[in-house]
Amino acid sequence: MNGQNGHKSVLVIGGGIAGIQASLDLANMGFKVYLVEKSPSIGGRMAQLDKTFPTNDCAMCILAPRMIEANSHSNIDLYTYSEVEDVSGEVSDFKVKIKRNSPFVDWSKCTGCGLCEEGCPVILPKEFDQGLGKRKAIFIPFPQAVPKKYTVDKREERPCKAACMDACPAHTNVLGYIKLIAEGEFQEAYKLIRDTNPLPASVGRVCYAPCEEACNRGQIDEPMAIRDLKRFAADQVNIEELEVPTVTKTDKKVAIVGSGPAGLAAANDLALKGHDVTIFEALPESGGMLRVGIPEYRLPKEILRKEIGYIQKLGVEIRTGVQVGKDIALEEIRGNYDALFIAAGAHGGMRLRMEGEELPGVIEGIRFLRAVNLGEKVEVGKKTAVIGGGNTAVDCARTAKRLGAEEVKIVYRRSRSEMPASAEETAAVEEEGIPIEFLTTPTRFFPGNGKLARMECVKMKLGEPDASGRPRPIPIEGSEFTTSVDTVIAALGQAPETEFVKEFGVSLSKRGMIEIDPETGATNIEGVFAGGDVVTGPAFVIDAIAAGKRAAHSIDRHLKGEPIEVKEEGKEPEKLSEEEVEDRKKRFPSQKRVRLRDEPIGERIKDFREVSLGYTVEEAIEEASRCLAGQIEGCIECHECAKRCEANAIAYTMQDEHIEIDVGAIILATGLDLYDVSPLTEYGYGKIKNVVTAIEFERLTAASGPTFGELKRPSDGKIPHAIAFIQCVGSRDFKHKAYCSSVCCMHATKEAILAYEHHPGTKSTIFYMDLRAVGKRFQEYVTRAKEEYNVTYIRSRPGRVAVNPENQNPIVWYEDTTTTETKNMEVDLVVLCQAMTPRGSKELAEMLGIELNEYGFVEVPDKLSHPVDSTRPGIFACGYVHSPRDIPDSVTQGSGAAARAAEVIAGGS
Amino acid sequence: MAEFEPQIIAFTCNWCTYAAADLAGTSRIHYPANVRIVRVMCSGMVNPMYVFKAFESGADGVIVAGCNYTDCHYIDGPVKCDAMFARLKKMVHVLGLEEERLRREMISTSEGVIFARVVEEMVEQLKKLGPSPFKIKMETLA
Amino acid sequence: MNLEDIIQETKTYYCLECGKCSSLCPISRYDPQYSPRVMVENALLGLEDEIVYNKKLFSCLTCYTCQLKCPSDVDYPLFIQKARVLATAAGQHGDYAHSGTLQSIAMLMARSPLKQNRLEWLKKDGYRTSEKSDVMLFIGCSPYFEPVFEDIPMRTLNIAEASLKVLNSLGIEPLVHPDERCCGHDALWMGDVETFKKLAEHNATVIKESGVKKVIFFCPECYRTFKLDYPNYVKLDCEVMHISELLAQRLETEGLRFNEVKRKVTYQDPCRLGRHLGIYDAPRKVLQAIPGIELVEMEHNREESICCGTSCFTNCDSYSKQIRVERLLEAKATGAETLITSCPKCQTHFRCAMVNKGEEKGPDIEIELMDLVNLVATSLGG
Amino acid sequence: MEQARIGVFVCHCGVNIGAYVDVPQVVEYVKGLPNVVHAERNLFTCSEEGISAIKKAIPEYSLNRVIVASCTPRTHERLFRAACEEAGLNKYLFEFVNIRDQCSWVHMREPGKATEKAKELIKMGVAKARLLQPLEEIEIPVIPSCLVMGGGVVGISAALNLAEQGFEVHLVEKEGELGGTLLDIYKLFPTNEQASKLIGALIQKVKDHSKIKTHLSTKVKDASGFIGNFDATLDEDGKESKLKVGTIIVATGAEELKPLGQYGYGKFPNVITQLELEQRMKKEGFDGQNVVMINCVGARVPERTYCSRFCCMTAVKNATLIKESNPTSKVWLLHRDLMAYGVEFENYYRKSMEQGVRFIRYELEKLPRVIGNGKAEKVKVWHQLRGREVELSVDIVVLTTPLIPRADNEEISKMLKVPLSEQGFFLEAHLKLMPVEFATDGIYLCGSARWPTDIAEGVSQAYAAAAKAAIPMRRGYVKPEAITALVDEDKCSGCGTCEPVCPFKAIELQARDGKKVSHISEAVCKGCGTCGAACPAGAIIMNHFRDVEILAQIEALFSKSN
Repeated sequence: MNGQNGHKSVLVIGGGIAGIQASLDLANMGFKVYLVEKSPSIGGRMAQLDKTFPTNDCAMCILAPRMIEANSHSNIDLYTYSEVEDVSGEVSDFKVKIKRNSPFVDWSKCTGCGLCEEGCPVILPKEFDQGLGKRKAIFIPFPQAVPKKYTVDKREERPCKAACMDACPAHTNVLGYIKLIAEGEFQEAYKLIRDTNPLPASVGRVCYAPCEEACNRGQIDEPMAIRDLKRFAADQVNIEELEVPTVTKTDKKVAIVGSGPAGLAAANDLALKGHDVTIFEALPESGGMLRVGIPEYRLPKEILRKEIGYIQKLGVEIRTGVQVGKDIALEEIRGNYDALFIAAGAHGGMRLRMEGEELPGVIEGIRFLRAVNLGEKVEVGKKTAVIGGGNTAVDCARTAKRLGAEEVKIVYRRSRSEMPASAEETAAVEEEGIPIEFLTTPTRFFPGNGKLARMECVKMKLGEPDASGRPRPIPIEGSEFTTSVDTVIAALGQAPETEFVKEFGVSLSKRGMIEIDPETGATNIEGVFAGGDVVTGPAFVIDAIAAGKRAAHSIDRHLKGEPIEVKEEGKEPEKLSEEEVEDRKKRFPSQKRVRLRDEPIGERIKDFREVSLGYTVEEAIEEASRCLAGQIEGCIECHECAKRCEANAIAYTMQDEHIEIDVGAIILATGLDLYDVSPLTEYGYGKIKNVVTAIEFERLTAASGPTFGELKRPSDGKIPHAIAFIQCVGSRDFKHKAYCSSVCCMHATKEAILAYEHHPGTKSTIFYMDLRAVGKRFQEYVTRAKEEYNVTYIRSRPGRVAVNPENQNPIVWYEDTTTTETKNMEVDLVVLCQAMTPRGSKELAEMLGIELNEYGFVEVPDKLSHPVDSTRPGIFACGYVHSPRDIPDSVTQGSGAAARAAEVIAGGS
Repeated sequence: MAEFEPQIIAFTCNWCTYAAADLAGTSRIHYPANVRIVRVMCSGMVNPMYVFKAFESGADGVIVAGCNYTDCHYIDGPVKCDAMFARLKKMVHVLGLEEERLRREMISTSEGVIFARVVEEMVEQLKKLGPSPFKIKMETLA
Repeated sequence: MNLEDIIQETKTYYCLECGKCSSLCPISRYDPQYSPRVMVENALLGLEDEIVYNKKLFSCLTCYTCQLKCPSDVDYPLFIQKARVLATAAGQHGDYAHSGTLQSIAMLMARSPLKQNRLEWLKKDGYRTSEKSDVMLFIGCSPYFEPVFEDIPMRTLNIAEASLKVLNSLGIEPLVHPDERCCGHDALWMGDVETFKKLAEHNATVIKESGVKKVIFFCPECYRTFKLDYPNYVKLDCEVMHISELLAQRLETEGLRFNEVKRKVTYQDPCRLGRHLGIYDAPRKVLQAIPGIELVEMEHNREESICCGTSCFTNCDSYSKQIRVERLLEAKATGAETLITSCPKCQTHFRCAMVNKGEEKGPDIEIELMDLVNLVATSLGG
Repeated sequence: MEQARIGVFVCHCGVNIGAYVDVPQVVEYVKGLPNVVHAERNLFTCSEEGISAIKKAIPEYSLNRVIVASCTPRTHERLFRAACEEAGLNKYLFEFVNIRDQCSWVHMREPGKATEKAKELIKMGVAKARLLQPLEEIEIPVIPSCLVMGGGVVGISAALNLAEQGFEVHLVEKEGELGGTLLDIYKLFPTNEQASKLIGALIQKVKDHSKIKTHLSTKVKDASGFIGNFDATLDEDGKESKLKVGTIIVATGAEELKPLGQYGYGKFPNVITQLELEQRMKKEGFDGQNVVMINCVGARVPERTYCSRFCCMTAVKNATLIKESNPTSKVWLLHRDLMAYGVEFENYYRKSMEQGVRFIRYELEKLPRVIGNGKAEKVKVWHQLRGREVELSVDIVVLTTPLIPRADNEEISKMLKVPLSEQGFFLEAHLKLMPVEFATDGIYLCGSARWPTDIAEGVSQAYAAAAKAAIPMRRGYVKPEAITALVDEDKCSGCGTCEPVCPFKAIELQARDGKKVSHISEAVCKGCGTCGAACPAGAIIMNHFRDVEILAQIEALFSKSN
């Protein structure tokens, strides 16, 4: 077997303690080593252990230095999250194909900082904790993982195009928060929304939800109730108790005109960046249109106040009742603030410009709503007519009804399909008994004893589309008619009042709105920015928030003197193709959308209580579970991690890598798997909560485990003071594994000692047949367990484990074979020491062309004189995959395999 | 005044007694926290000057501990240490220091228990003897 | 056949003395002197007398709970059966219950050429049987059990009647043979192989002469004996089937028209039908096919169900009673109104456990008992 | 030396330190110590995260001293020194403070005192660190040849592996022929192959291998020097020869306990040990009819607590062989736990049951009794699991005894200066980290000399020891620690007191411009420091353990100001 011309390199499969030891020895001898490990980190089974027998030193303290040495050794190429695909050739000249699964993270950039993990909404069972703990879709297997790189667990393509996130002007992570709600993590869902949208509770009630229109589920049955779910998440949180993140202050000061959604959003983001923000609000109350434009029954003031209160807690000062341009000049503000953001909104009403407009009883819509919302006394006549077809008109009508007007009607000059108000609002107003007269518009108002008495209207027909793209209404000759009316509310629309900026030199558009660079929000004056309705004219809340955030981003960069690069705007919402729709219909059963329940109509019109009741927990979860993206296992590509990663290491499109290497020898060290003990139904694993396996117990005691080292039993979290360990569960058993797994006797003893160390006084009983403590200082270890750690050994293999229904205590039935008494013992916790099997040996054996024995361990032809050789020259085995053995013997055999491999590749050199 | 807590300095050789102290740790053997260990490569390296410095600075007790004659990593370290210690004992006696304040021990790697017992025993004795005479003098002189 | 041969045949030498069998065995749970492991220990140590002259040899219920979970695959019930052959040869036998009447009846049936008038119950109208049918309904010892257990009361024959009614409603007019003899189950399991051989030979000839192709059983013990033991001793060229299997088969093929029976029931798996023959699903399929029946499982069900406490009417003692009480309490805990079983002996033993002649009230173990066949008969019936 | 800028890293070690020492409070205290410019705490300083924290902090705070307060230098000093080196700091400007094994773990019940002690220990460390000086390591060449002591199956396997790797091997066996214990053994479990065939083949391979020089009936009289340069003197029946090797492997094995005075051994002729049984089987065959074997004779008893691992399998094998050769024989095996662990042994145990071997479990408190006059006739044993006494008639009783350390272990341990464990076997450096190495570099250990091991495990250990020896030999040099002694030639008065003191003869007096001055060879000096203590003039300085550094620690402890 002289490898004169062979490759001076070795492939080691399996990065557990045995594989690492073999690699280190060969590398220290100067040979090239390729170490391939299936999990994203090396460390293997030992990493899951808290302590190791017989010295009880912590497993990680032994393992960590070797993992670091292996990872930083110049002669070792580490391939984690990788598998061997194919092996060909003969000893000293093997050709090996390795597949590196794509971790969807650029490991050269990733520093393992963990910021991505915090934001990830997908929660999965943590394999490292045997499913007891939880991990996210983007994860590292365990805290001391080597290499400390994150991996995205992406198992299948997202079944929808996430059109909702592209459609949302603020690009809220809709996928993320709906998934969190489906998983019951409402607090986390709120936090995720709050990261992009500072006013979740308000937006969750009034947003026009462009996302729902774009929702791909809509192409199958009904779109997701994205807005209602946002409201649900916000309602689960007591905003006043939310703790505010500590922020490092900068010395920059920013002034904002207008405390509407745009102003508030900008203030929130700038405060979080550490700037000192002051908002000037003309009205006595802050909140802009949200506060004065939208009635209480749609957005309760109390909720808005709390949300604004949170922003104030960030250090934002709001000065109300200060009208810029009147009480204070824009000049002066610009003087003592480093930057200025104008978000005054569009509070000006439109005039009817018709005869009798000034008669008392004719009120402008915005002013009417503002008065009501600010609590002023507003009189409404018996017969009230509202002119206009937008949301404002509907709000005025429903508000008038609630103020006592008996007959309220809406007069709109075009037809139903052209009405700007949303379909929901229109339906709601008609439900409340308010008719809509289409194709009608008032022409004149007639006084009656000094105030409005009658109004003359004319019928309209629709002509060619006008500038707004909607058909132009043309009065029909001679169709005039008059009706009696006490109050008329003109809700024709809003316009921004931009007088106060004129003399400041800010350039205005023809229609009197502020002109800005659409990308950055900057006006023509340096350091002055603008956004929201004052720029676009009346738009929706979410558009204003998006504008505020864009401006805040630009202002922050401006204050730091950095160039204002534009955040990429994101793509247009995509539709599912025909075949994709068909496929989804097959995969996902059609399911109706869960409707929000409203207050009964009779009740709700009596006062200003909130109309819609919001989801109950069950309804929310049911609705959230309809989301297509949320139903796949693993990563749903919501891009939250990419957003948070400062090293921008996330690479969703990263492909698997295929590498070919040439090696002289191969060492198999894939370690062990744990035998599933549920078929042993008599022990009740999986049925009785407080029956756990030995490895699960180990995780419960480990400091990095799911309970952070606090030993608590699964059913009620109580501390187990009496524990029973049952040996040979699945081992030495013809019906399962006929061999002895070698390490369980000592493993159980160690765990009993650990239990005592965690809670002195704990009484452990170990049921054994032959106490196989054969290694160095093992017998003394067992004696110490008996004398100092209150451990009793009973020679018996229990027949069954029953459960005491009152307290969930497992009851072990056994015959104490030394006294021939059949007894039962009630304990707090039963630990099954399960059999262990060789890991991955079947597939690898076929690939490597080596034989396995009847149980799947590596077959060793010449057991005594060549104990680590396989049936094929040049291929060796060590660790548990070779034969059941503990850590000291695995480490020794790792070095042994290294020596044999060295023989092959050194070849007498 | 709080119960007198004697302060002990222990010069331990790196190969045996230091390892014994570690073994006491890994086997979780408790002993009083009055001892502070100064690691030296070999008990033969302990210079009388170190011991005097310890007493001078206020130590109530000093232990010089190393390997057994046969275990020494440097062949005959303990022999040298014995010679040095014999002379040191005489000097300190003349100074009127109680016998129990200076101990010579041979503790090998696997004798974690013995290390703990020696410390325990010395703390008991020193509690009876009270603070080191050198210490009291120092305060009155200073 | 000495003790060593028995050890070889039943592979008892693999025993690791782990005690799992003893902790599962319903008898050793209550009787401190009985431990299957110790019995094996004695064999391995060659202490033949400790086995042959040991009264407890006959306490084993041969219910196969231990064998099913034995890590070393030792066939302990077969070991006991063979050991009892040695004991019988040495003139030993267990304590016969009911003053040995059942044992004597079987002995007599094996020995003398008697003319049984066992079909009086058939006189009632409404049951259609026929000599020339190629299906035979094996009645077994029910006609004899009826008088013996009159005082409990336990009418074993109503199971036979129900079985006949069910077969008739399936369109089968079975042959009910006037000269059937006891199938020999108890004799075989008590080690009296001679008696068993004679009974087997007799029954085989009776069946051969009657020319039937299929024999239907309602008693699991007869069924197990015909299915697993007869082939080792006699030639039988006809199919054997338990009535629950027949019903389940019919459900699959043509389906059955059940009338609704509103009742919450739980099911006791007879050892011979379940653990011996592996038939767990057929009875359950039939039960669940009856509209209105709600089946709730006991804590220990299917292969883990607990035996009814006595086998072959031998060594029936206070421990057997405790086992039955435990099992009945478990049945009541399910909240079921009726405990269904498909074995006349289980039903008999459970009924006997409920009989309480003394003043002080025992634990409340009263529950309605019914054989599967009776339930099916009422559901298929008028 | 420019101003010391010390960085202190205090470790939680999960709960091991963190649960008993108030680490945050210690870090706050340490920040107040003079010259400490940076102090931080980590969950696991030895993890990759901890290591990169150190590497990041050194340039960031321009540290020229680093202190890690965590477990014990014996296992983790090398790791942290390497981290300092990689960050560009001389690795001897690093000081290790032990606050786990010698503080938190031993004062668990008094967390308050443990925290105070941790503070003071770090204060002492800082005092020493301030005075540390950079040191350079020198490369010592390694002779690519290995001395293997012990010619049994384990020694031979190590020799063959190293030879196959191309190294020259000297195989020394004190008996007249190679083979060791296997020469007396008949067949081997679990394969039942002939021991003579196995060892014969291996001995033949050794003879044919050009790279292996075998020295029979030879003992190693003396071995001095250090890794890479060991001078061994061999003694072949009085004829001495010298040898220079780079590494040494101890594979001297162990011997079977002769249980004199137990169960009639030594008194009854028909009470023999397993080895004696094998010798009989090998020579004249064995026809015993009633055989009783008693396991754990002299093992797992108060005076010898350890389990010798594979004697159960030896007994099961011999029992099976007896039953195979004579099926009518009656073989009883009395044991106290049958150690047939793993796949092969459990299968073999089951095969013996099939053959009819019968097992009886007895307990330490009720030992079996061998009865008879002149020879063993009966064995009475309390059957623990049957709860009664069983009487077995016997014509031969075989006692299964453990392996015990060889008599000459003491001698070898003194000669090589390697420690023995409390049971008398050789003590490896660390059970899991360095299972086949001694603390002394260059000397390795395998087979039953370390601990009773069966052949398969022993040969695996032989390969492991060969791998460890191959590392320095293949690299060609070693860089030992730079902790050596140095003569300050101005102070040295040439009195020569130091020369005889040095156990490694690293000191010699040299003439230096008319004056005699002491000189210490860096390569030979092992850094024990005894010469420094002996030098009346204080002219010898111990690198890394200078007097001022030691005294500074003491002063720091007792000075009230921090």
